Amino acid sequence: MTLLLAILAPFLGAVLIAWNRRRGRLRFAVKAGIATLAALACLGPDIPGPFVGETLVWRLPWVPSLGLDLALRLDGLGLLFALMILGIGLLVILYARYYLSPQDDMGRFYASLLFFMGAMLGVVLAENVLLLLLFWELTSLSSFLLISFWQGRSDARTGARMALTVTGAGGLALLGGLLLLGHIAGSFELSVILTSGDAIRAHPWYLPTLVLILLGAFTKSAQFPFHFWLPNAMAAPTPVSAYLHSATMVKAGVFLLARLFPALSGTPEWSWLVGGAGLVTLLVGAFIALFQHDLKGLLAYSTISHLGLITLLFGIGTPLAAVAGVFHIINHATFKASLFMAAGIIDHETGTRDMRRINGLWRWMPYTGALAMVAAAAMAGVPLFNGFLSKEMFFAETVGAASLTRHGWALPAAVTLAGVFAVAYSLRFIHDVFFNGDPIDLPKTPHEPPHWMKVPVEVLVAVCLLVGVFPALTVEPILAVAAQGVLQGPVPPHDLALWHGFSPALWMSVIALIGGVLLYTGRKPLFALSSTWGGRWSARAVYDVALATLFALARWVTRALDSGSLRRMLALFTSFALVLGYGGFLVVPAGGAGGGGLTGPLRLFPAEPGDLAVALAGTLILLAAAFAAVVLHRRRLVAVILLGAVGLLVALAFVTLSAPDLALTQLSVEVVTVILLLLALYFMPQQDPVEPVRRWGWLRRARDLTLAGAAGLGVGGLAWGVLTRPFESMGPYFIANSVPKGGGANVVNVILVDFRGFDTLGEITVLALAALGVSAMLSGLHLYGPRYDAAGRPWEPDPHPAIMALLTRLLLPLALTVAVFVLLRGHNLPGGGFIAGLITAVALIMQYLANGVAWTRARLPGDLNPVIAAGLLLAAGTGLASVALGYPFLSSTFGHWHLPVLGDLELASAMAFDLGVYLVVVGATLVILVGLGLVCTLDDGEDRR
Amino acid sequence: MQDLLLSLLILVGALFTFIGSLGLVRLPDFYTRLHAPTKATTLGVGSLLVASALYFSTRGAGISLHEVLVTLFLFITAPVSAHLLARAALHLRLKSLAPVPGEEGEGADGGRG
Amino acid sequence: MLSFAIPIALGLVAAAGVLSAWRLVRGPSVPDRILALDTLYIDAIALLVLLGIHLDSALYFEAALLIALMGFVGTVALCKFLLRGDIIE
Amino acid sequence: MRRLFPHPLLSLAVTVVWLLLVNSTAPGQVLLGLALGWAIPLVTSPFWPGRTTIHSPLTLLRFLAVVAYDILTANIAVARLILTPGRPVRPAFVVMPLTLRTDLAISLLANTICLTPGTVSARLSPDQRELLIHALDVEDPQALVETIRRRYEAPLREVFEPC
Amino acid sequence: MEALISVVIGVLTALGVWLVLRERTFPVVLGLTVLSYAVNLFLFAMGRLALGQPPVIANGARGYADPLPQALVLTAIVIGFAMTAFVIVLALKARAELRDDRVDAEADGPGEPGEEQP
Amino acid sequence: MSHLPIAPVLVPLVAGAVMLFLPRQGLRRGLGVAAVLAQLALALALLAQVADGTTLVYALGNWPAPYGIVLVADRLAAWLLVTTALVALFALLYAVRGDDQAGPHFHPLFQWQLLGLNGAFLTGDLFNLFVFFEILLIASYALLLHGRRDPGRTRAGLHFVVINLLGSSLFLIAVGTLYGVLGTLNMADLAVKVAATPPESVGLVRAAGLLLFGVFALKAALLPLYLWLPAGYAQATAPVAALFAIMTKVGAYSILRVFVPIFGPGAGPLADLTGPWLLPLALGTLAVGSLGALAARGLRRQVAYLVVASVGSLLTGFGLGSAAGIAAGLYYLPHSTFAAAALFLLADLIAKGRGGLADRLDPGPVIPRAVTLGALFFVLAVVMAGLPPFSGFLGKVLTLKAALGHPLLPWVLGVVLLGGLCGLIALARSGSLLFYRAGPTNVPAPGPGLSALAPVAGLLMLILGLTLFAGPLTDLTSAMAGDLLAPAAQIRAVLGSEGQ
Ligand code: NA
Ligand code: NA
Repeated sequence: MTLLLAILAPFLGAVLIAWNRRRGRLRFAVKAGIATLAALACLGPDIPGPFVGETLVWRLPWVPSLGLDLALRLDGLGLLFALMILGIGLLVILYARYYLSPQDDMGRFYASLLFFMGAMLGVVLAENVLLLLLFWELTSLSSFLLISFWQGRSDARTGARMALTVTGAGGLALLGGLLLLGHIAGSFELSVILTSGDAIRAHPWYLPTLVLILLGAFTKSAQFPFHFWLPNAMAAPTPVSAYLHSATMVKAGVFLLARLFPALSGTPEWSWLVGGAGLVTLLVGAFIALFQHDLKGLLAYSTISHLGLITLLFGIGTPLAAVAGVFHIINHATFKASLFMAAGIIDHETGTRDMRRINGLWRWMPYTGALAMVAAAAMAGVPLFNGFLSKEMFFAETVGAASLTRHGWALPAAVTLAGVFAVAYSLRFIHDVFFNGDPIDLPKTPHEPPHWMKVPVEVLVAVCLLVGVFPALTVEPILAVAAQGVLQGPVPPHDLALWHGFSPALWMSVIALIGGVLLYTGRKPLFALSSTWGGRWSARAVYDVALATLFALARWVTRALDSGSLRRMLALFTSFALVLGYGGFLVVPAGGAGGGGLTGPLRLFPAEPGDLAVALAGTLILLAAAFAAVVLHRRRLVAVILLGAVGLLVALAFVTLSAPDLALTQLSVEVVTVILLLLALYFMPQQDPVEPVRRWGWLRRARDLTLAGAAGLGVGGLAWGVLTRPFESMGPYFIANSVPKGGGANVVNVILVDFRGFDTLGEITVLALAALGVSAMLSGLHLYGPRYDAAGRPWEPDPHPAIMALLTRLLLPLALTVAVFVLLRGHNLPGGGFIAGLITAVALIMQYLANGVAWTRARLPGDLNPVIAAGLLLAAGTGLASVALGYPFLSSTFGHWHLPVLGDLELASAMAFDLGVYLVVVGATLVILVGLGLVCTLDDGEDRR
Repeated sequence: MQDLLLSLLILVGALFTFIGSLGLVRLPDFYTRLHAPTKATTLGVGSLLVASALYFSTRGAGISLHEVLVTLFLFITAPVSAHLLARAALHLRLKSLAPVPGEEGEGADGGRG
Repeated sequence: MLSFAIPIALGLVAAAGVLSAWRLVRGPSVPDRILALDTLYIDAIALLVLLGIHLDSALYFEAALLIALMGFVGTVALCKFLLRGDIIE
Repeated sequence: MRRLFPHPLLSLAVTVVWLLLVNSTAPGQVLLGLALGWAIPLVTSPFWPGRTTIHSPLTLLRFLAVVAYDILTANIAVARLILTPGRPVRPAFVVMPLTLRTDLAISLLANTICLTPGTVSARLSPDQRELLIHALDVEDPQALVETIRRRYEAPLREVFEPC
Repeated sequence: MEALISVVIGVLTALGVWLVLRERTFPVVLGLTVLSYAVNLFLFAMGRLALGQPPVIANGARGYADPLPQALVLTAIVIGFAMTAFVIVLALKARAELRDDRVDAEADGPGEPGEEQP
Repeated sequence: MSHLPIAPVLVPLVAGAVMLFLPRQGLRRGLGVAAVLAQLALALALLAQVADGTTLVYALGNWPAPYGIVLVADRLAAWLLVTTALVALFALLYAVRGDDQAGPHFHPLFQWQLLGLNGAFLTGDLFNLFVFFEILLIASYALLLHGRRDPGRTRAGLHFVVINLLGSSLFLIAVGTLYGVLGTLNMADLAVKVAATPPESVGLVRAAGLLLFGVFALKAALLPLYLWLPAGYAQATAPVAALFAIMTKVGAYSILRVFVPIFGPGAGPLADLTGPWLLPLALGTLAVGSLGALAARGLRRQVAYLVVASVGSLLTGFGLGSAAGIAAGLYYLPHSTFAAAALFLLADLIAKGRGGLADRLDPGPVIPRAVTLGALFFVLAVVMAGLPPFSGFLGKVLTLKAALGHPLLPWVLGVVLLGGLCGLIALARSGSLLFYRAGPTNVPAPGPGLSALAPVAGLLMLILGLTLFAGPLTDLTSAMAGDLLAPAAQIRAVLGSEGQ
């Protein structure tokens, strides 16, 4: 529980600071400090545990099905990192208070810093590796905020995005790796994973698992070739660099190597991958560092190099190398943090970080200079400073490893070379800045920084010294316990002392020191050389190209697919459906059953000669009209007329094939559709304009023809296949129950208003929605109506020919009578609310057609939306009535009453439902048609002959 | 006897329906073709409707006269259709065998298509 | 008797439909096509009345009635379109 | 009364149409027909502004009989025309000056002309004084006008425009 | 009869798809209408074909066609009608606002992908 | 008897109809919010009632299945109802600030959109599903076009409508064929009948099933049928786009509902019908969606493409076919819905603060309330990219974990992880452009008020809730997956239900 609180404390601090954004740099710093101290305090009671060999594990279930729990662990390794994170964090908080200017948004800074701190704590204290990954990604995110703190600067934005991209990508790879790891180990808990090393190494997935995890570690720890983000992250404020690139962010990678050391190490793959990456990084970083002119750039590459060193140590894989690795983690954290802070002071006081301009600062700031010298000496591996100790262990380990392979001598040689460069760049950091003549037009006159800004550096330098001189008294306990955490077992004997005799390692150190001094003295020609080739073949360039390629690829793919063309979409959809349909029918999946042929066993329905003549003629007419409509579709009015004929023939097909209700519906809908098309056609070109000939037009036509043909064949074939097969229909149920239980003889109508009344309720909702949608689209729509007809003649002057006007008025009451008839009989004979509604609507539309909108509107209710709503509510209300009586929604009832004189009277609740349908149909149809007829027409004065 | 009458009515009706459509094909210009469907409407469908009324009145329960309604509808609507079609043709100045008053020698066939 | 007359009548009406369709497809003028469609509607009524007798069912009557009404409306709308362009004005 | 029954003739027509539709004269249906005969004219009365009176029902009936006879004979004549191969038609446009004045009467006349095969009323002049008629096969246009006047226009005037 | 209806369904489908793939809104609308004829006939045919057996309960009926597909087609017709009305008006709206009745902005043009029109 | 299953359909139906009587916008707003709250309460009540695994079968009209239409309310349906109601609530709260007045009839259209969604989630009948699809589609057509005159939106709307009309035709063909061969429309009955398909008809049924899959793939915006989505969603008004975040889920849901119990492992000769199709297509969708997000030049379009990518993620889970995969997808479903909705709303707030630049990804002026909006954007970007610690991360990990035994594991791992990286890069770039590379402000406009931020924050709270309560919620989704894969009990419940 206290572990959780320790992690939560920085997060809570971040939230509080972000929430309460009152001014005052100190206020924020104090709050941040308190949050850090609180975390330390929470950790305090648990600190003794690891020292007596206990591993504290605490767990709160979170997502058990995933195997992800809030499981935390405190062992030596975690404790060491937690202390570094919090301790150095505290110093950075203090330092930043003086480093940042009053113009900077301190609240945002400290909130982000605490966010980051909490994430780091989470990484090092996680017991569950998925939880570790979660915090891991949070460090990437929070570091993005920190690096981009000066968001107005383009290098800050670029650097932050680069860091996020590289470490974020690594995090995703790590996720993959950890998933595989958890799968192999059977758990995502470290306590299980760390004890399953043998099983993991023997598993066939070992290599992919290892590679994915290493991708995560290497990106985070800036290992070659993923190192380039780190120098670019130097755009961050220096306190951020001091924190992220000494003790925390980049250390997360090597932390992971240490953490999973027992589970993954000990194989040739591990040695080659980890050791190889470490060695290359060590060399490349050290080499480039020397040639940096930016103070922080030098430190950045040196950081890369030292991370390479640590990685190499873990790669060597012996327990002692691991101890050395942990030791160097501690040492690097201290001296690098202090160096960054010193660099920050210099930057702060001189206004620049360019070492070509900064010279001879010793004159103005000897105290800072002295501190920097100590830290730089530690970095160079000079005896009496902590860096020397771990570096010597490192040299010794490389010598040990060298004996294992044939060309092993190369390893000590290479690391000695790296040592040479390390000495040289450390020397440069001191000499070039504090000596080396006079400064060259510095923006500010330098002086010593405020006292409290130096305190953090003093503390860190003191640690460097103390550890360097009295290692056994100072660092040994925590190192031992941390190493125990790494190894998950006994720590090999190691002797932390200044003097180990004239070992090869000592000679290597001597060579490095002498060589470094010599190298630095002869630096001038090397610098000249580096300026000619520098930066051309950097990994950064590769990254830039890769990212540019990714964006280009994304644009290309997106452009190629999403051309914004409906025709393409439709063709794709049709093709997809064809593949599915034909594929489903023709392709028998492996191990699946055969599909059966297309033609089924059913005997076909015989036809008498008269019926056959009618059927043949009907088919002929239908196909002729449809073909003509397609061939002549550019002449739009003709196409509409021909389509009217097709609709009529379809209706005839329905009626002859025993579906009178369908025929009635089809006929009514057909006419309304024709009217709709005509209303629209008025505002459109009467003919398809002649298209310019396109080069690939024929290809497109061929494609369309193929698709259409295949679709026709497919759907026709499907129909044939089904029609020739017997099946067990649900029809008999409806036929048997229609009269006794539904109270109606017209089974189709009883299905519509009763058996499947819910469908009908939905269907009239669709109609109502169409009306609403259409009236919404029409509101404010302005269209140009042509002044001349297609042939260029002015329109006939008389809008309402008298004969038509009069006779259609005569027709209205007759049509309404028919509508009532159709509505009332629907339950027992063909008809019903829908058809009656359409008849009514058509009869009324006739009035608009023949007598004009103004004349007709004056005689009808103005707003038809309430009619639609009333219909819907009536239909739904009928259903609700049954709910009120305790039956399911839409349960119907009916009854017969015998009345004197009048005879039998049958009433069914479904009739009320049907009346609702009727109202919706009338209302919706009129809203649509009349709305379209009322479209505000503009005369653009254009003569469209 | 009744069957004979029915058959006669049916055949006459079908025949006139056919002749109406035949005229539609055979007559030379739009205005003359316009006359053809009237036969189908009046005598053709008329006879068939009478046949239907006769058939159902003698077969089912009670007399069947609702066929009259179709006739009524047709007799009101068909002339209006014909009239409007003629007007439209005049508006479009369709080619006419008979000279159209007030339209000298402008035989343009603007309604084509 | 009737069983002879009805197939012949059906054939005649079917032929009438085909002839009307010929004019419908052939044109040449738009009024010609509208006229042909109107005639096709009439032929359909004739067919339905015949079928009613043929199949001994009164269920075809409403379809015939509706065709009479709807065919008319369609024709009027098409003619109005030719005359005025804007059919509801 | 007038508000309740705006068009008694129409009410009667609706009732009759209803009874035809339901094909029944059961008391319930008669009652329903009467109800509709009352309601529908009431609802549609705005669409029927003027009240029409038939002044001479007998003439109307005679007129209908004449039209029916003409339809029959004209049908046969036109059928012969269509069926005779090679027989040339003699179409003509004929202008007929109108003496009728009311919309209803003119419309009925135009309808009657269209109903009888062989003639189509093609255009009504904007002042409603002239009717352009297309005839399928005429020898003497003036005779045609005279026939129409005598057989259709005169009775219609008698029925609807007696003064 | 089954063969005829299958052919009709197939041909109507093909014609409908062809029209839907045209360049201008009007033929596309026509194509959707033709396609809906095909689909309605198809759905109807799924109840098998029957002559003179309307599903209206009556004495002495020879049999009854499957009423369920008929009810489904009825629903489909109504929904199709609503959709047609909507798409027709939408085509008009597109014509008014885009000053063009093409379905695509600039066919084959080098237009920016995924970018909205100004 | 409990009428709870029908209530989520009736409330929006009646509310929408009543609104047509209310001329005043204020009344419509009030009724709309009340109706959505009621739907939320009903959905939660339903979820509570079926959480133990019972299936409520509601026989409409008291007709027994398979003859009548039944509503089948189980955990899965309730889960989607709750998701819908929640996203609708916040979209509506955002809309009532003024977007609802940009065109007529927003509120009834909104209610009926919900009617279509709720019905589609509840129905147990394939044709009835078609009807509800049509309701939700036509409502979405109208809502998509809602807003002030915008030619681009009209074009997008036209494309959306036409492609979906073609889809509806295909739906009918597929349903028709299934009825023509198997003689039923009820889904539970279909599950029984499909398993017993006579050998000579297997090919027809397989074709019909796959055509149905094509329809659902279109609605779900699966590759290659996703092309309608980016333009449509990017052009819609913000609250509409937010609501549309649930739309693709209808397709995904239908794929589950139909292809797991009916054509799933128990389907005999037709078992695992979509098996070879779904996973590769889902991965492809994820890939093109991620690439599209990278390529986008406007924030809303980017979000739209991220919706495509999230469809890919979701269906990757479903495509794995295992209980774990389906459960992962079902957990991811509300997450992706809320995240997309919140981002659409936020994108609108950002666009409004940038004047003529709108949501174009070009450097512009500092947005009013940039810090708040920026913070929200940062968090939502993390959410949307599936980074820790939010539900998207959990969903992704659940999916990947479910993929561990699958033969396509390398592909799943590669595409999901790289897709996540693309989303991360794309959003980082957008955030950097919108918030970091901002010049001096030229519009001293007031920033969005609390009422505008609250819906975004509310959706974020939901995501937080999904994250915190991931344990019980994933237990729930696992149970749903179990129900789907072992449908026998539910089939019995449906077909054994008492009729009148
Ligand atoms: Na210098
Ligand atoms: Na005539």
